[in-house]
Order: sequence, then structure tokens, then C-alpha cells
Amino acid sequence: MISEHLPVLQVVVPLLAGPVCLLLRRPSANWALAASVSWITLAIAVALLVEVRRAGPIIYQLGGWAAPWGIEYRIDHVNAFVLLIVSGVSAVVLLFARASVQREINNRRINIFYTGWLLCLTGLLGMTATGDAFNVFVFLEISSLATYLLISLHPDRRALSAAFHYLVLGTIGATFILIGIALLYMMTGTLNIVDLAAHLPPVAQTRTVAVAFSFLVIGIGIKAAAFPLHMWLPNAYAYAPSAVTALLAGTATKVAVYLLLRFLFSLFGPGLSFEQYLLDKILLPLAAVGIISMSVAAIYQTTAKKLLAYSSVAQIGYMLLGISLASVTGLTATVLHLFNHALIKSALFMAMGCVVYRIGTTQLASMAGLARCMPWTMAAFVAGGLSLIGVPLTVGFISKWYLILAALERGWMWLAALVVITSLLAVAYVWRVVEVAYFRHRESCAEVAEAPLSLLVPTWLMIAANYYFGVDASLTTGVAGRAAELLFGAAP
Amino acid sequence: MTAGAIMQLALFTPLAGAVAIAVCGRRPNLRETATLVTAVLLFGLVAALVLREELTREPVVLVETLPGLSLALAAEPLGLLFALVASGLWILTSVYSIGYMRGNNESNQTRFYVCFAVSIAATMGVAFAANMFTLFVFYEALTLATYPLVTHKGNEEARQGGRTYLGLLLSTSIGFLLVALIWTWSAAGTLDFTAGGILRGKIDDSLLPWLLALYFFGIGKAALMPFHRWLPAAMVAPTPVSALLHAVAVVKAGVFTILKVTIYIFGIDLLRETDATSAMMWIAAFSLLAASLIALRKNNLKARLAYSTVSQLAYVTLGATLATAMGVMGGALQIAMHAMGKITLFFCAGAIYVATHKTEINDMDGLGRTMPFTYAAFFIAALSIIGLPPLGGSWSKWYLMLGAADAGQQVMIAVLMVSSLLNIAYLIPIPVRGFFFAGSGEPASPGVREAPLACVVPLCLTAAGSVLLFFYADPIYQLLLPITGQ
Amino acid sequence: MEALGHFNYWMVVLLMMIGLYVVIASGNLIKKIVGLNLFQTSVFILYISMGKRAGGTAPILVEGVVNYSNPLPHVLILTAIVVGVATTAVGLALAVRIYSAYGSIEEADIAEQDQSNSD
Amino acid sequence: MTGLAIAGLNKLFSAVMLFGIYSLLSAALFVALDAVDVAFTEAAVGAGISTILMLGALALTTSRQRQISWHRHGSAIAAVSVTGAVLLYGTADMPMFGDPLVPALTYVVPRYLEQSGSEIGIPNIVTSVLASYRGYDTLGEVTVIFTAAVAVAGRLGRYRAGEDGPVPGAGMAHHLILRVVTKLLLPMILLFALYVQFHGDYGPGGGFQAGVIFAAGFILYGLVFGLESVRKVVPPSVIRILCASGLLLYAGVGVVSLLLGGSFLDYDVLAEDPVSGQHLGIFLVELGVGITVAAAMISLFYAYAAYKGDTA
Repeated sequence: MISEHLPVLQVVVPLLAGPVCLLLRRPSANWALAASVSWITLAIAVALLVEVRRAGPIIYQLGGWAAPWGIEYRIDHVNAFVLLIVSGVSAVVLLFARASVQREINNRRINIFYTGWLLCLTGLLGMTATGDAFNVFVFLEISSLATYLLISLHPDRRALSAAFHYLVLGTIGATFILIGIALLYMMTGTLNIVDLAAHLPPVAQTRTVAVAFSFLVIGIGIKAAAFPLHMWLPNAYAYAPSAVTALLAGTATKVAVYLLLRFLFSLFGPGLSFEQYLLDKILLPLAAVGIISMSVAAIYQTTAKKLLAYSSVAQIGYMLLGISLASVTGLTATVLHLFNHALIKSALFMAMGCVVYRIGTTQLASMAGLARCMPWTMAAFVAGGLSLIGVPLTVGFISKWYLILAALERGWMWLAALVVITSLLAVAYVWRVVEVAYFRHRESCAEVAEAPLSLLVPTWLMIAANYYFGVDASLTTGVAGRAAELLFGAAP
Repeated sequence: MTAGAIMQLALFTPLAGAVAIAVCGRRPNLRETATLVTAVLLFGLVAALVLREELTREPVVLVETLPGLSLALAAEPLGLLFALVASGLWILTSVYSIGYMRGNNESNQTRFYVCFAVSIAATMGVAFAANMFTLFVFYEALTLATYPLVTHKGNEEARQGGRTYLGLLLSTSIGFLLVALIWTWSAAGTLDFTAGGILRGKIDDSLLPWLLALYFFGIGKAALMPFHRWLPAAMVAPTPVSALLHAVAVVKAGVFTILKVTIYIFGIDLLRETDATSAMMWIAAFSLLAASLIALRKNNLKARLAYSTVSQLAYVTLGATLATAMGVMGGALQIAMHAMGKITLFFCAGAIYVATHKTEINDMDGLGRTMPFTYAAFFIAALSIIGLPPLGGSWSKWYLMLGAADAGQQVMIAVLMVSSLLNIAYLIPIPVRGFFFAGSGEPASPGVREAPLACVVPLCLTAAGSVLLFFYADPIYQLLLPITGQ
Repeated sequence: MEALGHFNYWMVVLLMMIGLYVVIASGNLIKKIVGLNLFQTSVFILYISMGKRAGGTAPILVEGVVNYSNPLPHVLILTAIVVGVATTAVGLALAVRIYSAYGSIEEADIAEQDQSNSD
Repeated sequence: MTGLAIAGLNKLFSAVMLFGIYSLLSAALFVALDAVDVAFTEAAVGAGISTILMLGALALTTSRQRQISWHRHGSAIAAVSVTGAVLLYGTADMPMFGDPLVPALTYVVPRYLEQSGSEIGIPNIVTSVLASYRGYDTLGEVTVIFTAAVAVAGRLGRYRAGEDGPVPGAGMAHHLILRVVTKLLLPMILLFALYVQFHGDYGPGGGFQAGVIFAAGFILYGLVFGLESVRKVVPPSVIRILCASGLLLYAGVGVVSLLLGGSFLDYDVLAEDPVSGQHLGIFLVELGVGITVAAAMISLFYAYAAYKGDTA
């Protein structure tokens, strides 16, 4: 009986846990609740993915009302995969969070922190699972508000202004999405995404739909931190508590990119998106410029967390690049990179969390010679960095492989060249950190010890995932390939 | 034991050795025993593989990353030769490094031996790779494993050298080789090394030279100009590392890959028919001469040897680009011959450094009289590099000439001859000055003052090896014959 | 008729743009929040406008009335209003905290202070 | 309109007050457009809560803003005019205002209009759609409010017992007339809130509006008699429990319907026949909404009122 309700349980379990968590007084109980709930959602996500692979898309009618009158959850390969990413990252990072949060967050706010975490998770999962455009907006706001809270809980005052900045931009983005949905509703009378796709063709030529399209793309672009709408991201990532950064880097922008895919492909359809609105022509140069400029910006950062944040914007560029190639292979690369980059960045940010735990900062100057004091932490950073660069046997390689394959498929040698050249920029910024940590002199390790196991184990778990899915990519590429076909096959 | 099992063992033995070395880190004697035992074991394994009557052609798949893209091992003549050379020289290098590292009281010795063992494991992976993807993986692993060796000293100069080393090797391999790989895969649907190549009819003839250029420049370890800068930069490393780089593993992995690509990805016939190699051939020829000229002007012994390596590697590339059976044979032989010769030269350079702490050729006048064994070995190895009989190097030069003649490239014959003259010009003065010039400044001290025995014995052995290779080249020739397709 | 038929929407666009302008142009954090509210409220009007049916009545079932306005946008906007006030509350709370951390709610001052003790 | 004036004003206080007026005006507009429920909410929230929050924030910060540089003006105007132009371009193909034949009125909605009477059995279609057809959205909405309450409490609040220092402002308790009027008003406000809560099925109103009104009553009490006295009546810890339990009640209804064999939030299974099941379900979730909203609003008030300086 439970099994048929999995789609809704996926979202409702953390939702129910949120208020309960607020009422628990002991920090360890807060953490235990959040972590166990998160692992349950991961189990549900795995079960959903297995089920979808076995029997195809699952439709769940909330309140028993059929769409388009009610709201439905529609789980197919694409969002089952994203659900897995979100719940997986959250589950692992929560293991990490316990010690890290204890160090970084005021003890009195720990229940609030984990409540916010669960709500953020609820929002992200809800956004991913739903098949209703307006429902997307509602859950988007849940996750956003929770995110603003989580970021601002860091004691550094710059976290406050970063959160505020994000709030303003995020709200503008959400309102843009709201306008887009309004215009679509006006033209078709429905809010269900599949239903919208069916009712769009008669009005596809109208200007109103074109405007709706542009508002949706820009609104989601802001949430996804797509260049040049990324201004909120570097500070938000850099000043958030370590565990939050690891969570956000692995989930928030990923879900936004997923939404973009959903709207572009399932709702508007590739025909409309690319042939009529020429999105690929706009997206391609933006993505390219974004990747290059953000990678270069990353090289010049003096804080490791900020460096990784800029790198994240660049990496989102790869996903957009995959979209703008407008082919099944390109899309496969995008979906794969969603997964792979989530693994890479959350691992790297967790490693940085270990550093913060011990030395309180990730300024490069303070990290000189750190590898001698924290060998396992820095080894994790190197291992994750290799994955970010795209060295074979890591997940980063798999993404690059498909992206270059897609570029060659279109016969765009220059694009393949761009991808590899920017990988070299990744070498440059990753190595900046490695060199400082390994080959700069440090007086002594007296006051700096290796991070505790409770931090190292989750970090290395994520690193192991980086390599496991890099060596045996059949699962991820299989699902991503199927997802890409589905998205493309949904063309009218 | 099947060939597949031996290959896997050959891959895992050095890794296990690395673990053992790390565990024994606190007890130097035990640690070095572990190193030596591993080295001998590995050589035994490879030798056993070579001595097997028939080779199992069926590759052993370790893991399949993507459909059609797997990590797989296969034994094949070229790879066997490379594995044999690398594992054999590793024993000597190990002995030598023990002498060198102890003689110089280097720090971080455990890290050094661990990385060394990992490098050898990666080299075995390169040698036994059954497809281009596997080769690429181990090729990158080799880069990363040797990086800490290059920066071993940890001072600003070493860091700078390491940066150049890593930067150039990674950028060429990711920037060109990876693209070439994916291009090949998207065109041919496979990356398996197949006799006769996999690209025939899969890719437009006009694009072949471009793909070839991507491969050749992408294999930065082959040090084809203008991507050779990492090799002199890596001279900051301790001498055993230089030996590893120049003779045992790194550059050999580079030219080995070039040959593999030429023979098994493109196929010699395809290259000859389409004449796709001419541009690369000229670049190789240029690289060959230019590096020799630069070597001539270097006063630092190791730098001179480094440029000599750049030049000698271009021989192999040239052999590949000739796209004839003899050319390829010459290139393959050059791997073994040059390895034997160059390792001797580096051992000598290291021995001189350990004994006298001298690095500049100007300062080495008259040293031959105090270090006769070292200088004699140096002289023999130099002759082998130049290609004079009765030394191993003459065979590779001989076949390269034959290959150039077969291909009808008279200019290349001339290039090879000029280059030999240049080799004489930059190598021979060193032993000559050592034996016949009076020591500058201080009077040449009488008596023999050699480097530690652990340093001298290996270099004598390798020098003897160069001689032996001349007389016993036939087994190698027989081993390699299948790759020429005859 | 053409002009009149869209007049409502034009006014909505005008209001939206005033709101957006306030958000972008203001350096004052609280005024930004006011602008955001303005922006959102105008979107609410957009939704409600499109639900209007000429001659219709409020969507509460009464015997004999068949001409109701569209209830769906009303529902959506009820939700959106709540979301709006939630955002406002959080935004203002942040602004208050920023004031006590920086002693100012002017963007320029904050940026300046961050610059002066940046990493 | 009022909006323009807001943009031009430098005095934040006036800007905020004007915003309140603007909200009221739009509420009036909503009534004209037949959206009575929305108007009710906008009046309570936009004009009420938001304005109070903004004033509260102003009280805690500063009420003047600096001149905007011309450079900023320029870029803002550029960005805004591009967006505006795009939107105006989009209006060209929009259906006419009030046209009864547009898809928005002919496709999904007719079912609500024609069948909600028999499927749900309550006259207020907005409530039917809100609580049942799209009940899940509303659950999300309650979660948003809950999140906001948590967030504000997390940033401003100091909830734990024993940390509460002396609370500023004895209010206006010395003001006799105010006290009397308040004491008279309070029961009426609360009664009205209850009416709105439970009458939502028939007329405009429902849990959300009721919650806001209910909270307004307490806030008024707090303003007049001081924070301390209102906190004696309803301690923050109770508020927190209420805030969470409202949401739990709502989601719990969903879980119960799930356990009874229906879908999540499928009220049909809550009682023997579907219509009374719907009645019960809607009643319960509206109650959940009301509780959470009221508690959230009061906790916002507490947070702002009790805040004094840095508590990082």
C-alpha cells in the first residue's frame, strides 16, 4: 500500500518532519530526525527510480482529483533522477552537518537550522516531483525562503547581506516565473504541464506565449544562476555555513536547471523552444562566455569557497551548453552533468567544510601547507578537484565526454575545443588551491589537526561516489540517456 | 596462470608494493626491501608473460565505464617490449635511487618510493592497455603520480618546474588527446587497438591529418616540439626521477602511445595511402634537429641530456610518421635502445652529482680520472645514443634509415645523418673533457673517488646492457615483427 | 474597444515596472522590499484581471446565477499573497539584522564595509 | 497612481504608508473584479500585515534613505523599460479583458463552477478549489508561512526560556481610553475571526483571513498593553507549538486520508459519503491553516517587537 504513495511521501515526509523538528529541543535530536528523514527520502527516491525504470512514468493524483482539475505528481526518468540527486546529496551532507553545524551555528538555533534544512529539502523535492506549473512556484518559494534562512544563519555578517541580495534577486526570479505562468494560463486555461503542452500549439504563434517563454526562461535562469544572472551565487555560497553550501551546490541550482529542462522540453517542446524562439542561438554564446569568464574569475579568487562558487557558475554553463546543442546527446550530457556536478561540488564543499572546521576560514593565504596537517581533507580536495577537471575514471570525465561527443556530432570543433580549454582553466584554479596546500611552507601543525572522522567519512563517501560513478557509468548514462530521449520525444 | 591473470598481477603488484612501502615508511631498510622485492617480482611477471609461447589476444575487461568504453588489458608485442624495458630498468633504478637518496639525505623518501611504485603501476597499465581509453586513463595516472616526484624538493624552483610539468602534460592530454579520443570514438564506435587500425572508411581522408595532429600533439609525453618544455622543466627533480622520466616510464609511455596510435588506431597502410603524416613528419624532423641544436648550447649536464631526449624521442615519432614497416620497427626498437642508453647517461649524471655535487659541464673537466667507471659507462651509452656499432642504438637508427628509404624520403635520411653528427657534437665532448682535460681550478686529485656502489653498479649494468642489445637484438626483432604486419 | 480591452493589462504592466524600478534603483534595503511588494501586487492584479468575466459575479454558488468570474486565479493569488508576505517578513528580518550588524541599510555603505575588511 | 509616488519618495515612512494605501486600493480593485476572497486577504495582508512589518522594520532601523545616484537611475530605467516593452508587446495578443470565451474561462474552470456543488457541497467555489481541488497548493502555502515564521524567529527571535531580557515598551497601557476600547474590541475581533474561519465555506473568508484577523487582535492587545502582558497570555513556546501543529494538522489530514485508502489529501474517504468527507476535510485543513497563520503572525510580531540589537 505504501508503494503506490511513494511519490507524495517523497515530499510529505520531510514536510511533516519540519514542524516536528522545530519542537524538539535537543540539538542531537534535531540532527537525528533530519538525518533519518533524509535517508528515508533517499530510500524513497531509489525506490521511485527503480519503479520508473521498470514500469515507466508514475502519475499520482493529489487529493484524488484528476489533472488538470487537481494537482498531479508525475515522475518519469528525468525527475526521478533529480529526486535521487537531491535526496542523496542531502542525506550525505547531513551526516557531515552534525559536527560542522555544531561548530558554526549558535547552539540555540540548531533546531531552527534543521527545520530550515528539512523545509528546503521539501521545497526542492516538491518542485521536482510536481507536474503542475503553479505548484512549482509554491514549492520554489518554500525552498527559497528556507535557503535564505539557512544562508543567513552563518554568524559572519556578510552572510546576511548575501542572503538579502539573494532574496531580492530570487524573488524577482520567482515573480518572473509567476508572470510567465499567468500568461500561459491566460492563453490555455490550464496549469498542468502536460496539459499545457497539449493546448499550446493553437496559440503557439501568439506574442503572449513568446513573452511567457522569455519570462519563464529568465526567471528560472536567475534561480539557476545562469550567466549573466548569477550575481547572487558567489557570495551566497561563500558565506553560507559549510554544510549549507555543500547542500545548495549539490541541489538548488540543479533543480532550477531541471525546471528549465521541464519547461523548455516538456512544456514548450523542442520545436517551439529552438526553432521558433531560437533559444539555442541565444543560450550558446551566453553559456560559452559564462563558462570562460567565470572560470577566469575563479582563478583570481583569494578564498577557496568563493573560487569554487565561481566554478559552479561556470559548470552550470556546461549544462546550458548541453541544452543549447539541442540534441539527444547534448541533453544527455546536461542531465548527466546535473548528477555528476552535484557529486563533485558537494564533495569539494564538504572538504572545505573540514578546513573551516579546523582553521575557521578558506582564505588561500591561511591554507598554506595545510596538507601536512590535514592530509585526508586535502587528499579529498585533490580527488574531487580531479573530478571537477574531468580526469578519466571520475564523473567529471563522463560529463565532458558526452558534451564533447555532442559538439562533435553537430560538427562544432570549436565548441569541443572550448570545453577542453575551459577544463584547463579548471586545472588552473583547482591547482591554485592544491599548490598552496601542498607545496607552501607551514610553520607547524601544532594548533591544526586533521578533521574528525564524522566530517571525513561523509566527505570521502561523496568522493567515493565520484569515482564509483566515474568508473561504472552505465547506471547514470542509462538513466540520463533515457531521460534525454523522453524530453525530446515529448515534442509535439 | 592465464596471460590475463598475469597482466592483472603486473598491474597490482606495484600498487601492493606502494602500500607496503607506505606501511614500512618508518623503517627505511624494510621499506627499500619492499621496493626491491616488488621490482623483481614485477620483472619476473613480465618476463613470464614474454616467454609464453602464444599470446591470448582476447582482452581482459576490468570494468566497463560506458557501453563500448571499458578498462581492458591485452598483451601485444609492442606493449610487452615496453613493459619488459620498464620493469627491467625499474629494478636498476630502485637500486640506484636507494644509493642516491641515501647519499644525498633527501627528505620525504617514503612519499618518493610510493609515488615511484604507483608510477610503475601506471606504466604497466599503459603498456597493457587494450584500447585507447585504458591507455588514456593510465597515461593521466602516470602524469599525476610523477608530479609529486618532480616537485620533490618543494622549493620555489621545484614548484615552478612541477607547474610547467603538470600544466603542459595535462593541457595537451585534455586539450588535444581527449578530443582526438572522443572524435575517434564518435567516428569509429570503438577505441580498441586493432591490427590494421579502426579508422579506415570511418573518417574523411582530408580530416585525417588533423586527427593525427591532435593525437601527436596531445601525447605531450612524446615531447614533440613545441610541447617539449615540460621535459627540461622537470630537470629540477632528483636524478632517479629523471631516469624514470626519460628512460623508464614517462617519455617512453609517450612515444609508445604514438606508435600504438599509428599502428592500431590509424593503421600504417591507411596513413601511407592517404599521405596524412607528411605534416607531422616535418614537425618531427624539425623537433629532432632543433632539440639537438639547443642541447649543444646547454652547459648544465642534465639540461643537455633533457634536450637530447627531446631529440631522440622525435626519432620515434619520425619512425611512426614514415608509415612504413621498417620505420615503425625502427621506432619501436628506439624505445628499448634509447631507454638503455639514456638511463645510463642519467645515472652517470646523478653519480657525478652525488660524488662531486657538480651539475655544469664546464666544471667537470678531468673528472673521468677520478670516476673512471662512471665515465666509461657514459662514453658507451653516448655512442649507443649516437647510433654507432657495436651498440644497441645502431639498430634503431639503421631501421629508421631503411624506413625512410622505403618511404622514399631522401630528405629524412639526410636529417637522420645530420642529427647523428649533432649527437656526436653534444655528447662526446663530455667524456673527452672528463678524461683528457685538466680539472679547472684545483688540480685533478689522484686516485679513484666514485659515487656509492649502489649508484655505480646499476650504471655499469645498463652500459653493458647497451652492448648486449647490439648482439642480442634479434629476439626483440622477432618479438616485434608482428606489429609491422608482416 | 481594442484599446479598452487591454487597458487593464497596460496599467498592470506600468505598475509592475514601477515596482521593478524601485527594486533595482533603490540602494535602501527596506525600499527594495517595498518595491518587491509593489511588483508582486501588480502581478496579482494581472491574475485577477484575467479571471474577470464581463457581467459575472463573485464565485460563490447562489441559486439562479450562472455567470461567475473565474475562481482559479483567485485561489492562485490567495496563495501568492501569502508567499509575498512571507518573503516580505523574511526580507525585512534580514534588513533589521543587517542594520544591527552594519549600522546601515544602504547598499553602498554595506558594500563599502565589506570591501574594507574583505578577505 | 500611488505607485509612482512611492518610487519618488525618499522618506521611507511615507513610502510605506503609501504602500498600505496602494494595497487597500488594489483590494478595492479586486472587489470590483469579483475576487472578494482575494480582496479580503489583500486588505488584511497587504494593507495590514505587510505595512505593520515594514513599519516595524523601520522602527528598528532608520527611516531616511539616501539619494539614488543618477547612474543607478539610468541602468534601472533601461532594465525596466526593456522588460516593460516586452510585456506590452505580449499584451497585444492577449484576450480581451472580461471576454467570457477565453480559454481561462472555458477549459478547466467550468468543472469547478458546475460540479463543485455536487462534488464538494459548499457554495464558495474559491474555498472548494483552494482546500480540495488544489488543496496541495494550499498545504505548500501553509508551509511557506511556517517557513517564514521559522526564518524570522531564527533571525530575530530569542525564544528559549530564560534568555528574555526586559522587554521594551510598556505599550500604551497608561492610556485609559485606549485600554477600554481595546478590551471592548478584542473579543469582537476574535469573534469575527472565528466567524470568518468557519463561515469560509459560504462567504468570503477562510482559515487564512481568520488567522490574520485573530493575530491582529493579539497584536493590538500587545501594542496597547505591552509585549510582556501579551506574552503572559500566550507564551512564545505555545505559539511555536501552535505554529507547527497547524501545519501538522493539515498534512496529517492528508496522511489519514492516505491511510484510509485514498490519495494524499483525498477527503472523500474521511467519512461515509464523499460530500461529508469533503466537508470534514475542508473544515480540518482550514482549521490547520488558521492556527498556523495566526501563530505565525503573532510570532512575527513577537520577533520584531522583542528584537533589540545584535543577537548573533
